[in-house]
Amino acid sequence: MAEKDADIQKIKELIRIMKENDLVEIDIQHGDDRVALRRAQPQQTTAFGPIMTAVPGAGSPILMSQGQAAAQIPTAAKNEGLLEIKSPIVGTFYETPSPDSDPYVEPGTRVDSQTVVCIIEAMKVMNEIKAEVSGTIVERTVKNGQAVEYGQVLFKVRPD
Amino acid sequence: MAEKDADIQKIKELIRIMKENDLVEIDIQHGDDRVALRRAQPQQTTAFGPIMTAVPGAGSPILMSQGQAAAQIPTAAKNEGLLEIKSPIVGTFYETPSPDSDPYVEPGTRVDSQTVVCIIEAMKVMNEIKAEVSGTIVERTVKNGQAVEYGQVLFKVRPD
Amino acid sequence: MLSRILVANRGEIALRIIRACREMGIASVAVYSEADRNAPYLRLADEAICIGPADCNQSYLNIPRIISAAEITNVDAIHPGYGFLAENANFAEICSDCGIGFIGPPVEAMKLLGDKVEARKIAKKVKVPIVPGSEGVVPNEAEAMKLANQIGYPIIIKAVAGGGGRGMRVVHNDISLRAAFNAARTEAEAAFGEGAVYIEKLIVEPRHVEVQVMADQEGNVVHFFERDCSIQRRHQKMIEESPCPVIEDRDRQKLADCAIRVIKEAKYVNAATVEFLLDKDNKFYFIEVNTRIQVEHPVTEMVTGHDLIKWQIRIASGQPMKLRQKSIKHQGVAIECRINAEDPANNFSPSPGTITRFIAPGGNGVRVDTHVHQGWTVTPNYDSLIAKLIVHQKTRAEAIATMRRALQEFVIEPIKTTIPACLEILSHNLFVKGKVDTGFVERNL
Amino acid sequence: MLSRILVANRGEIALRIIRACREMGIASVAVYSEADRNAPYLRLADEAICIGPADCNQSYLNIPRIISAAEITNVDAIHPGYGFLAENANFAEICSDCGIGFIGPPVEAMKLLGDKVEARKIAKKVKVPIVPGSEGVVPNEAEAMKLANQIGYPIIIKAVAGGGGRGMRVVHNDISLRAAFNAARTEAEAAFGEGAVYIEKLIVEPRHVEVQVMADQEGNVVHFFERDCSIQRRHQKMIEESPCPVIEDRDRQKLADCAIRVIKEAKYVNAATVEFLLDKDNKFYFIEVNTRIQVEHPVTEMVTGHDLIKWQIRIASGQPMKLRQKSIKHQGVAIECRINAEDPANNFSPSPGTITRFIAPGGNGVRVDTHVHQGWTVTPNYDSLIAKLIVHQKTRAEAIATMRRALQEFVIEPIKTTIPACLEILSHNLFVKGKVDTGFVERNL
Repeated sequence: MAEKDADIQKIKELIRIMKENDLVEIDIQHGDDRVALRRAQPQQTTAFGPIMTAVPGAGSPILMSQGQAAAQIPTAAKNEGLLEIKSPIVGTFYETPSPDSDPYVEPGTRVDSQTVVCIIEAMKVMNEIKAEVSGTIVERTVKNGQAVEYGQVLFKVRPD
Repeated sequence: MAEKDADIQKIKELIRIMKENDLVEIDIQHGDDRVALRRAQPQQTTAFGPIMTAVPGAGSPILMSQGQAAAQIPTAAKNEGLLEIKSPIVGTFYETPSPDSDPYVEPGTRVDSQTVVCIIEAMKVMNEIKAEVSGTIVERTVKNGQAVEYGQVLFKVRPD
Repeated sequence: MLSRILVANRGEIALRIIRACREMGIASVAVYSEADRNAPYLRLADEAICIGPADCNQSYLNIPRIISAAEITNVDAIHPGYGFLAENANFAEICSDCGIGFIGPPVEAMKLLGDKVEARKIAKKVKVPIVPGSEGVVPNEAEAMKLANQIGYPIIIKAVAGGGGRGMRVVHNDISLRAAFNAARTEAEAAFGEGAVYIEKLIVEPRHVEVQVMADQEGNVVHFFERDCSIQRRHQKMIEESPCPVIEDRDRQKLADCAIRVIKEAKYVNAATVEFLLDKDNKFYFIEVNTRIQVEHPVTEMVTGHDLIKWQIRIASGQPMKLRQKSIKHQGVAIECRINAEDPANNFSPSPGTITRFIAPGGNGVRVDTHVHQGWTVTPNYDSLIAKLIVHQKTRAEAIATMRRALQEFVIEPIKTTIPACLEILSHNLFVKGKVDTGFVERNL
Repeated sequence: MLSRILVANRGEIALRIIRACREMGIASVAVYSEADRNAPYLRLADEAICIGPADCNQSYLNIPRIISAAEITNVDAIHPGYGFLAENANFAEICSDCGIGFIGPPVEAMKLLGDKVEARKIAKKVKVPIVPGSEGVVPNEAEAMKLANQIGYPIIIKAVAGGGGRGMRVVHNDISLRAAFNAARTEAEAAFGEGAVYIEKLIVEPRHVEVQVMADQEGNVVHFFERDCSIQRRHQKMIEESPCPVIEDRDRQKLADCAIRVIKEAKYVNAATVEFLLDKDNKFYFIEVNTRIQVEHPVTEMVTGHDLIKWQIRIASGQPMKLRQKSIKHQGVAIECRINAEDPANNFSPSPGTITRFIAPGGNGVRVDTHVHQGWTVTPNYDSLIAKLIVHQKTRAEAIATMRRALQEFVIEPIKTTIPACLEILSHNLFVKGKVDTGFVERNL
């Protein structure tokens, strides 16, 4: 959404304003128009670094079913810097090419963009899913045979 | 959105106000009108007078009829520092004790808390309204014979 | 027809009356206290006048200020809504003295039926069954004792001027009667400024069933069927429905006839509700008349298709009803849940605060009457009712299903509301079967 | 009865279907695009599945993804709502191949009636009046010219596969026919991938009147009376009402009978709308059948008391209707206004944005169907419909009064909506008198 770019612009502008004016807090709400500013207390004296590093909630949690939604929120923090392989379609996830085979990939497997990492079955068709990124598989985040929705994270990858 | 630019402008203005007035917090809400200011803690430097005396919009505009509401907003700014004599009841405002008399007060009249400034007729009873403040009448804000509601400003007074 | 009406109330019922006026092409004047200054419904009135500070005694209960507001805005009449001044005969009298119409009953009828002892006498006179009890005020403990033994325990002591459960005591034997009699008198005196009490036999586990009646100035009286309001907590109704799920058509007809006889005998005009208790054998007993429109009137509007507020206004304008009883049909089932800003998990204590998220239910069969919205602040100054949720369906089972889904989709945050309590009741096996009485909530919630 | 339904749609109609499922005790599965991820109605479904990015072609119009979602959630059936895949016979066929129920007509009936030329043939066969015109596709300009002179100008050229006014041309004489014929073919080819066109006589200043029909799998067919949808802008309906204010009961009966004959002949099952034009002499002409539930279905629900979505689900479950025609009563008048995020002051251009203030109307006689709330962001990806406001009253005058007050109290800020345009129409002398036709909006707004 173009709106997000506008938001970034606004945040940058606000941070500049905060720094120049020694503000420690700005709080804006549009629904019912709130503005809240806070300047540094005198005893806090000098400068501090850029406070606004991690913007939380950039992607809202995926709502799969009421129960699961909440469970997926907390992973963000500890996995900082990891890449995600997401499902490009809706279907059923399989980690192996056939029931008796070994998994395509496991934690520790090196992948590049062309590596097939799993199969997703949709409408009786087995779709091979490629990694699209390079790195090392850190975690599989869905179970074999599990239904996955569009955009659902399948693997986490530590980039090279 | 143009609204966002307006926000930036507004914030700059608020910062100026904060600096000039040594405020550490401003909190404004429009939906249900909130204004909250916070000044520096006492240990910060020494005392100054209550700078923000006339907080604009502390009382929202009186909604008499749809047309009039808006008209009453802008007067706040130019009348900074003035006191207001408000109607304590609902009724009809008369500036004179009887049709042929002179007005109780006019711009320039000195009043003290006991001075009768007008009559408000409610349920056929003539109620003498006292100034409750001391100072000099600057302006009468309602017309003779006009219906007034509870809390409506009748006169503005420059305090001694 | 009246051309300009002042609405002497606030919140949802003020909005309800303003809406009726708008639809009828009648100008409306809203009054408000400083606490309600920013209420959006005020802009729907043609004029809005501040009459005082938040305290009701200086605003919504302040007769001189309301009359002054009516005078300076040149209204023809005042609609009092429910609560506040709606059953205040003194206010109705002052309106009359000032030449302002009162959208409600004549002063005499209001006084007569407002006195519960007199109301009982009228019912008795027109052969409407009443709960066995004293002929009138019971002057002292000795008389009370004598009477109690005559009609048999358990009995209930009630304040003549009462309402809302105050000055009321249930007594099971001579010993507890001794303590309760004077306590009830003292409480009534404190609450209503009038200590007189009377005694009735206690109907065990009764249902509360009431008949909506409307009378015009020419003596035409019709009923709009009954409402069952047995779901109460501490004598405060929580859920109301129509029809009463347990009575047969023949009894329904009898009940309505009785209500009409009382109203006619009292020479009553405008909207009234005649309240009955229904015992376990479906025998009914008259208890009192409410001389105003009631909170739960939308239930009746849904099942009959009649706008009761508009009828009140037409009647107060002097129009004859031109409405035959048999043209008033009862269709389907309607249920109302009162959504109060109260915390069911904390003994229903008030839960004021600013509503930061508000999503009202909608869709087929759903009506919402509310003056609040996202951003509204519920102040502790007034009644905690913030919304009425009403559903209408062909059958009771469908109405319950619709109410449940509507309650489930109703979002009001972060304040606590009675939504979870209503949902619990709507899901309760006994409620679903219609097997409830006025003690249901205390026993099951 | 079906036990688990996937709702292959978004916005208010998705919510409408989820509500019906909840009330029927049927589990529902919502699908959503990334643009709708935070829609609050998703939490009312028992499950919600993301099927793709905002672009419809990759989400709500993407058949494999929707079928996959249905498969992994084990639903019995899919409800397509209106728009998107609702009239896509290929989709219905795939559902059938995959053993998933399609809550709509059989593939054959959908194909048959979806082809306007075939639909005309059916109508003609069962003696339903049709607009004079070509027997079928008009292959070339010469044929068009011959035919035009036979039935008389003005004529209208329409795409066989068409809808929404695309591939449509009005022609008043031979000269303009020459230019228009090929232009219409080219436009139809571009819009629908199929350039075939046919020709009809232009009915001057017609009303648009449509009959709601429901057919079960055993061949029972009933109608739920008609809707008048003459208030249109560029062939998009803005306001709908029932009954049609200008037709007599005898004609109403004839109209409904004609609709039923077409539906029976097509061996149709489930909900359909049979559309007619009504000329100035109140003669009616069949034009087409919509093989789905329609946006304006609540108008019919209000006047008949029947929940059409629930009927669709029951019929798709294989239940016989057990509904006699004469038990379906038409009561009062209902009107619907479509509230779109469009700016009437700026040629109805889309007005996306975040809604920072939202106060829905309520009270007696008012129904609101909306998926939006304060804080909702209207994205430019989809249809601009954000709410449907429906009123029901005893008379048309009262319904208009209620709609006006409801529109006046509806607050949606800061985006622009069609509320002011609807209010203008509701206040227009000709609308109030019921003297409108499909050109009313273009001429008067």
